[in-house]
Amino acid sequence: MRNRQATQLLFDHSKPGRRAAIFPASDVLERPLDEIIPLAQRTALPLQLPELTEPEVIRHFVNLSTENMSVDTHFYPLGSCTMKYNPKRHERLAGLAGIVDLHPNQPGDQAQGMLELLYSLQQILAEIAGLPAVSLQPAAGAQGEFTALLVASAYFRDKGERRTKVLFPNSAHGTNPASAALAGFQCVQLSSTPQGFVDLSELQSHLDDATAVFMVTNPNTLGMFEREITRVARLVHDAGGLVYIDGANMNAIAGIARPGDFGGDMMHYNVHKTFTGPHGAGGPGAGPIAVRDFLADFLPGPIVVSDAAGTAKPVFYRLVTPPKSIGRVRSFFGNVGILVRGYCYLRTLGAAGVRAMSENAVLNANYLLAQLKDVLPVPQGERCMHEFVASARLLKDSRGISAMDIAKRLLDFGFHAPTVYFPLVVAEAMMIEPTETESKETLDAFAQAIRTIVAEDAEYLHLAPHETPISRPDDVRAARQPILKWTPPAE
Amino acid sequence: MRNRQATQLLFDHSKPGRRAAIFPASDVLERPLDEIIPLAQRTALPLQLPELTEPEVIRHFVNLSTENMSVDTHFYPLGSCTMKYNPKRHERLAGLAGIVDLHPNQPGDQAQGMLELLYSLQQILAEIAGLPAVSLQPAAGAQGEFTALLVASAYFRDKGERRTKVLFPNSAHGTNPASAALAGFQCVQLSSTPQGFVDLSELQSHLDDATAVFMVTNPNTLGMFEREITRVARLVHDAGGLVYIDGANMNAIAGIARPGDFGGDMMHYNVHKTFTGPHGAGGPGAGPIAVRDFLADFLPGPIVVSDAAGTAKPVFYRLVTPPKSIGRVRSFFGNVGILVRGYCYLRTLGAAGVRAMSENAVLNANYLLAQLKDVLPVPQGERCMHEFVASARLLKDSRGISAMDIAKRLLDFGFHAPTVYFPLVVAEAMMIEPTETESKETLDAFAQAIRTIVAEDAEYLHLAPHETPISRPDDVRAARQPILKWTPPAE
Amino acid sequence: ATCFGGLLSENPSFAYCVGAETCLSYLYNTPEQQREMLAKIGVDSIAELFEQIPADLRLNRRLALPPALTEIELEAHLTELAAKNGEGRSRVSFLGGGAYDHFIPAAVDAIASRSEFYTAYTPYQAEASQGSLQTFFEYQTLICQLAGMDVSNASLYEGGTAVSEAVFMAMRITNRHGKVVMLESVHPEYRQVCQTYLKQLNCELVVVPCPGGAADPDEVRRALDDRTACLVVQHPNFFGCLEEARELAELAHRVEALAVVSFDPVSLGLLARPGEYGADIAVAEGQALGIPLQYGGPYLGIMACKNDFARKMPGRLIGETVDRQGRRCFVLTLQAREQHIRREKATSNICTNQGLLALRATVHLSLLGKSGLAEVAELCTRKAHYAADCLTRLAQFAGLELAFPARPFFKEFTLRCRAGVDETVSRARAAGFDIGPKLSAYGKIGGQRLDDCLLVAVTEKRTVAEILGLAGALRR
Amino acid sequence: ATCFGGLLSENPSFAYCVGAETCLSYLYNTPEQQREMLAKIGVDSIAELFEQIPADLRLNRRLALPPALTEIELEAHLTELAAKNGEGRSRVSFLGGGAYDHFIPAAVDAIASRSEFYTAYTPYQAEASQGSLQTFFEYQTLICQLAGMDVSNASLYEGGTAVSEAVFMAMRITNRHGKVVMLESVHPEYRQVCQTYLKQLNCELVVVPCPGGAADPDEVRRALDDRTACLVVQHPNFFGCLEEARELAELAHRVEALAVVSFDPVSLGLLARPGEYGADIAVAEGQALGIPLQYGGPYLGIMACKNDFARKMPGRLIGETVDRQGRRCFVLTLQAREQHIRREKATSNICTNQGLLALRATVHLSLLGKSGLAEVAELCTRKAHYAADCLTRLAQFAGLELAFPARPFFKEFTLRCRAGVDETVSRARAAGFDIGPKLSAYGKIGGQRLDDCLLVAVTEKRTVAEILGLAGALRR
Ligand SMILES: Cc1ncc(COP(=O)(O)O)c(C=O)c1O
Ligand SMILES: Cc1ncc(COP(=O)(O)O)c(C=O)c1O
Repeated sequence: MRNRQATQLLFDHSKPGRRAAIFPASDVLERPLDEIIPLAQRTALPLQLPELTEPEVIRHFVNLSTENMSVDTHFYPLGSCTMKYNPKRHERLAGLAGIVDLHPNQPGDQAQGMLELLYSLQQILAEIAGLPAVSLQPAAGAQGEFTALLVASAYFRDKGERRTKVLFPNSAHGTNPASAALAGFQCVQLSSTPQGFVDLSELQSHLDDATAVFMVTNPNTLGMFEREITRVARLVHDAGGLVYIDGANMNAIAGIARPGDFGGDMMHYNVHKTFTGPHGAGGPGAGPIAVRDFLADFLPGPIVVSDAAGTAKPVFYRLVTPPKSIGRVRSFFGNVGILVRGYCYLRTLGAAGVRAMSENAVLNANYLLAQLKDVLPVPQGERCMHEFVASARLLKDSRGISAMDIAKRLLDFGFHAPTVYFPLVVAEAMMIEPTETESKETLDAFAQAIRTIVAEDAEYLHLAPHETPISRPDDVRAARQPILKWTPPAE
Repeated sequence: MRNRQATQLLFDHSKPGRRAAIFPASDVLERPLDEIIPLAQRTALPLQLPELTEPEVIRHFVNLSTENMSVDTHFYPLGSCTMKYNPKRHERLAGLAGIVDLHPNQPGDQAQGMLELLYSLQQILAEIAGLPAVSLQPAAGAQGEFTALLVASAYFRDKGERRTKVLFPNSAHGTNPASAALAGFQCVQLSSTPQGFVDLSELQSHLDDATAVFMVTNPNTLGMFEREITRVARLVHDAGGLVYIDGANMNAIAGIARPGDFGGDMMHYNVHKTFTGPHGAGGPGAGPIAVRDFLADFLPGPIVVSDAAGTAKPVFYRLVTPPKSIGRVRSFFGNVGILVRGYCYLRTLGAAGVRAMSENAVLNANYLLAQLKDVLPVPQGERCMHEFVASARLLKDSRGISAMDIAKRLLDFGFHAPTVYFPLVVAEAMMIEPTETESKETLDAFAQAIRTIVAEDAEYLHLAPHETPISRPDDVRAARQPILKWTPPAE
Repeated sequence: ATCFGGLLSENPSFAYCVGAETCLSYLYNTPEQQREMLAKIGVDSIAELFEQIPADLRLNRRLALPPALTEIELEAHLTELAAKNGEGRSRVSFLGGGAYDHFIPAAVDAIASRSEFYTAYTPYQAEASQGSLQTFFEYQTLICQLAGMDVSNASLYEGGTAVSEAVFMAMRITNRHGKVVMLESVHPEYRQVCQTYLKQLNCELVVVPCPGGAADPDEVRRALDDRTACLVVQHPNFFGCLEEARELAELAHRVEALAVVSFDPVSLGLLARPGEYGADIAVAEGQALGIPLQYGGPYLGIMACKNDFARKMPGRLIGETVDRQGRRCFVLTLQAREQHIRREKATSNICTNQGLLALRATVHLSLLGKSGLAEVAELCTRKAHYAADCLTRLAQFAGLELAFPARPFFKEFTLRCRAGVDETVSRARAAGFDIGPKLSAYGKIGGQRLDDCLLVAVTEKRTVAEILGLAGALRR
Repeated sequence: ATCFGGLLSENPSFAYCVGAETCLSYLYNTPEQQREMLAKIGVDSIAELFEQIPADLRLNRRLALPPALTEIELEAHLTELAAKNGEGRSRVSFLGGGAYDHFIPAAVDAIASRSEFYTAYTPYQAEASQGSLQTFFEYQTLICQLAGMDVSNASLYEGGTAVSEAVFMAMRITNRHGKVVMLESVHPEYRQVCQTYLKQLNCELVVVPCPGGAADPDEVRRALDDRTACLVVQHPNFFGCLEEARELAELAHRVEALAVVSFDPVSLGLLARPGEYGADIAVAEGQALGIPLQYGGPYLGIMACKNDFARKMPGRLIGETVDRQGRRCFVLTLQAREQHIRREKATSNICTNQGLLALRATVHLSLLGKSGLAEVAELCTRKAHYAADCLTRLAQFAGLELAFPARPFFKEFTLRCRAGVDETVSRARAAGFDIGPKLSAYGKIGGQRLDDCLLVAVTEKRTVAEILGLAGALRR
């Protein structure tokens, strides 16, 4: 039922004179254009955009959409990404007039509803983190990391300390070192224990008075809770450093354990993951950070505060910039559309719901681990939190079947692939995160698919997938002779 | 990329205790239920509905949707159905608060915006019809036919005439005789000329003082304009009867020729076709009728009238029932949601646009006819209006390839099939209506597909389609041992 | 902006390009393509194509239509019209009388706005329509589960015509064409539709008065006889009251007439199902199942019946079968009942039905499920009773009383306003509450007695604060 | 309602079942299934699974969160919050300062709400993501066409960080890490972001004052030297004025610094394109391309550059290639620039980007096309000039004048209010018109001089009636 015209490029459909969006004629007194915009400022070349009709644009993109897998259509156990269900009510509510059309420069007294929402969200995120001060500004997790590192940096500067190093385990997500580098720190990567935990002696050997921050994901990227996290934190704190918790895996512990309670000084959330953003084909995200009180003054502005709370006057919300703020990390308030969705989710769940979310995420992951461990060994053991990392290493060694082969073949079975080749510390890694919004039936079907696949012929798997619109694109060619845009045949 | 769980039935996913929609606890003072609803009135059996979660419901239906072809995804040249593009702005505007949530029993003074819209639509439809009085009440074309026939009947009764017969050509759509029968008339089907036009002498021979209405589709179901329509009308009128124009094919002539000008006394529109309803997987429609002034008093109510138009007072719109009304044909005003979309379309087009719509519909149809006539003969000739009826009769006779074979195989090429085996007057009929919202490129690709198909092996075609989720369902079995609902395995 | 909509039109005085650009968003063919196409056809102009129409029948002027609007202008226009309805947005609705402000989960809209559903048509080509077909098969199943019936069709226009179609069906089944008995407590508009539908057919429509707000079984017994095709009952009825549905069905069966019941789908979360109390044909207005109010339509006509009557049903039926490879699939079936096959002998003239609304109901029922429907039903009835108590008893409103205090009701009740209906409505309205409809709007129902009455409906959306607000507004 | 969210939880005092039912809409596993699953895992309870977390780290109380809300309640709550914004709905916006009330065709929303787009993630698996990949490839092409540049990435966070990323990129390309020159007429928030980003890096950010509303080339020349990595220009600038972009780019090139330009995508329907006047890196806030205002985000960071710089770009790039059967297809490419490969050596830390907004911009630009973008640009500039005329000249408003009368502007202008900015804003507001932002909100820009100024932006949505209405409201 594939529409064969569908894979043409937008530009192939263009014909001179076709129109989709058409605008009213000008209704104002006309002055010659040259009088208002000098000729020298105007473009000398004709615009190059395509010319299409509205039905054409719609058919093109609707058909293109069907070449995607997505949470609404498929099980999508992409590890570290928390591909949970995105409630439809969020889309409706984030689209309400008064929310979707609120201008960022609307004065605060005309945005009290929005500020109230954002204020509540700050409070909720502080409570889940166990860290009292929140900035909603960062646009995604990576920017949350960067922002928090700048906060740390400002904090140390304020204390008159010069600390230049950021430490992180080798299982860390790539954004951790990249954010540290961007924030001007020297990056120190630490090896982990054979089980993939933070290696305390390795840590200790690198801690010194130049250590600003130790960044750690907990549960870590292997899906394991860092059991020694309090000792880790104590070591870092003793060396005068701060502990940063990468909160990408909060879906395992929200309502059950709090970063602030296990030694974290700063953390980020990925609202698009844990609080069902949604993921939008790659984004947008929202990466709020929560920090300890002594770091609050350094947060970027604006932050919502409430006046007159507790007094007789009606509560009034205001935007303020903390006194020693590191400054803005983006224009305007933040990725509010995503924050609104996160707020909707948290208000739907409530306290018990947040906990039930983590419990079921962990239950689902452990169940799948139990189903799979015989066919696909999980080096880290029998238990996991909300996700686990299986390894195709044995299969690779014995029969030449790689993690990638299995991932690709899963697509034929109607399942999105897990994250592969991350974390780097596991060979032939397959990082599987089912989330709580999947059923036992689906997990069973997925496990069955894996069992079927590992019994298949290796050659057949190397050529997989077989039932997708394309198969095994030539990545090398793409990178060697990059074609990064369409060019007209004539050019 | 098919999700293999997708074709399970909703009921297969049900598990006791699962929930999707959950409602607030009651916030009112509680009286024992028995006190307010007697036990005898309550159900004794547990409700049988399935138990599902929201993600499950969404994934189920989103996946199911992808087993459909549709205008937004495929060329859909289903003859007589005018499968044109459905503008997205209509969905947004029909969904505006104040429109989508307006209660039908909201008093008129609280619905002035809606009444203004419906009043304007009555005026616009009257102008396009060339018939001054409009009722927007009928829910679809068939109900429009039925309503108009009741109007005719009331009119004759009012005149003291007893007329019992409704005449129609054998090319008529099935709803014509069915509506006539439902309205209590005797049905007389007339044979057509070999070219498929109304046969004047056949008509004449059946006209008498029992003839109430002659129903004719113009352009007719062969896609031809009835050139003799004025003579036809004169004959009917001379016999004291009324002429009903089935307006399903208005997409050919809107803005170019008007039923009221060529002798029609009554007509219906199919707003879901001509004015881009949309079609909603089978409905809803809207089938307003327009009639001559002497029939206006018999129309069903309510109808919108405007007070004080032309006076100094602000215009006020009211609902009235015409004095000799046949009565209601449905509850409430009509399929307003569809009427609003039709209004949006007509306001987007304007007078020139309506004409351009018909011009391009006719251009597209004639172009496709010119492309296809060599491979697939069109018995009615070289020209058509907005659609044409090709015949696979020769192919059937020579190689056993039926209209159905071609229709099914077209699906593999990513095109929806034309209407087949209608009208009944053409053997192996394929009724093709491209509409104006398709491009020459698409028409060329479609013609090319037909050319490819007719050259294919007949056996292969009998088994077509080959690339759809299912192929050639067993209709006989479905009708012999009807399974009209799912039953639990236990039952 | 340039324009080519009517470039090649016969009459250059049709200055399409002025003000007509807006339609071009939906047209494809450029002037150059038009020329190529005309050449292939073998004509010189589009005008030539229209020579098929005799010259004197061609309109020699432009239609007198309001000017074309671009999307920006159209949106501004519709927004303005919308703002003229309901006096702004924050009104609270206690309106009833056949359409109700029930909650619609966002997931219903999400599915109903899938292109593949709403821009498809009738699933004639099963291979390209399994999405619709399976959905409608599921719809039929859900309706049967809901109503406790054997067979459901795939939709009729709305609640009113569904009653008429059921009456016709009963006439076919019983082969009694001369008499139908209907309770006065059936929605007056449904009754009017039935009167319209029956007018041509020499069939007597006997209406049994219900001065007590619901039928008196003795009266009904007297009205029924062995010429009667069916007894038509609405339960809960137009006044909001419950009928003695089981007893009425038995009365009908005693004269071998069919029991036709029009039910409220939401009520079945709590009340006995039509199949449970002996209905032969059960019909309903399905608006309460996830369909927005939109000033009266499109809504959903539900019809279900006993097994034996399947082949007498109007409307489409979806059946399960297998394809040539044995795969389960779904098709339009028993089409020999329908107009496109049977023409004047068809069981109905319906063709385009209410597919998208049946889809909405399917998704809605899937989301509500067993417990959700029960919750909604209980909430409605509890809140309605609380509202009735507040309006009549608790707050001592002189002049407001239940019209039928002896009758149990479900989510709607008839309120008698001794101080005048208009006065009551205006007071509520001034405080932002809409109540009604007034029964005077329906002409005579049981004589003039009910002109001082109106309906008040309370759905699960109404809160205690809103109910108390309404009561406060009506306090003298 | 029954509930099983935490049925097997360790602490029975967590009374999940009270008030927590709402979350269950999204959970699947029934108590029975949970038991089966636990058995398969080999534990007795979910609590046991959490023994991985040391007991003293487990929270021994329920989180103190606001109560759970059902969908009906949540909708009522959000509707109430929404109603507290903007004082109702019929306000007319002349607000500017980096985000604008441009028209968004309904078709954009229709595509952006396709499940397959908005519930997918980064297209790591090309075979399951051609929809996203082709869309982003088309996006890159459209941005290049629009800006007249060679290469576009697949999005950055928003306009402010895009400037900072461009500055970092310029530093990498020029290998000059000590100095960046930025005009004062760049959006003050973008400047603040850049200051934040550069703070750690010992890099001097020299701001060239623009007291005349746009840069004085002589001043700029003086600020640039051979240590300068780049010159950052916004054009049209924050004050709405046009810069002498070509001359400024030349000045930068003269010292072998890069010209970084932040443009307004809508302006390119009329103004010279960055590629035309020599920009090396062109960035933009893409909000104007079909993205709703939503109080500041998510918006779209656009970045395009010259060919040579492709491998220095931050963010994702989509490339065309062929699959194993030679079919054209699209993949994430040049990933060696990115954090997941290069870690601390990556060109940026960005991971999650603004995919859905890039999709919106793609659809928006497809709909506008060549003529539509030109129409919008012309409408904006005509209406803005008409508004400026009305506010300052025609109606003789004592006290209102253009702050920079000598400078051409595009769709936004800086208005000096001699009678006081607050007074002016309140008058407009009382009549339903929003104008601003006030420049005092940005602290010092060119000293205190601009505290009596505000911005007025006029998009294609504003009508002559609205403009005259605003003028009328400000008439003394
Ligand atoms: C462990 C971890 N840390 C950080 C990030 C970065 O978050 P974002 O993509 O929101 O910038 C991710 C996201 O993939 C992650 O998985
Ligand atoms: C020629 C003709 N007449 C009447 C009808 C009936 O219209 P509707 O389906 O809207 O009831 C149709 C629809 O298919 C038709 O094609």
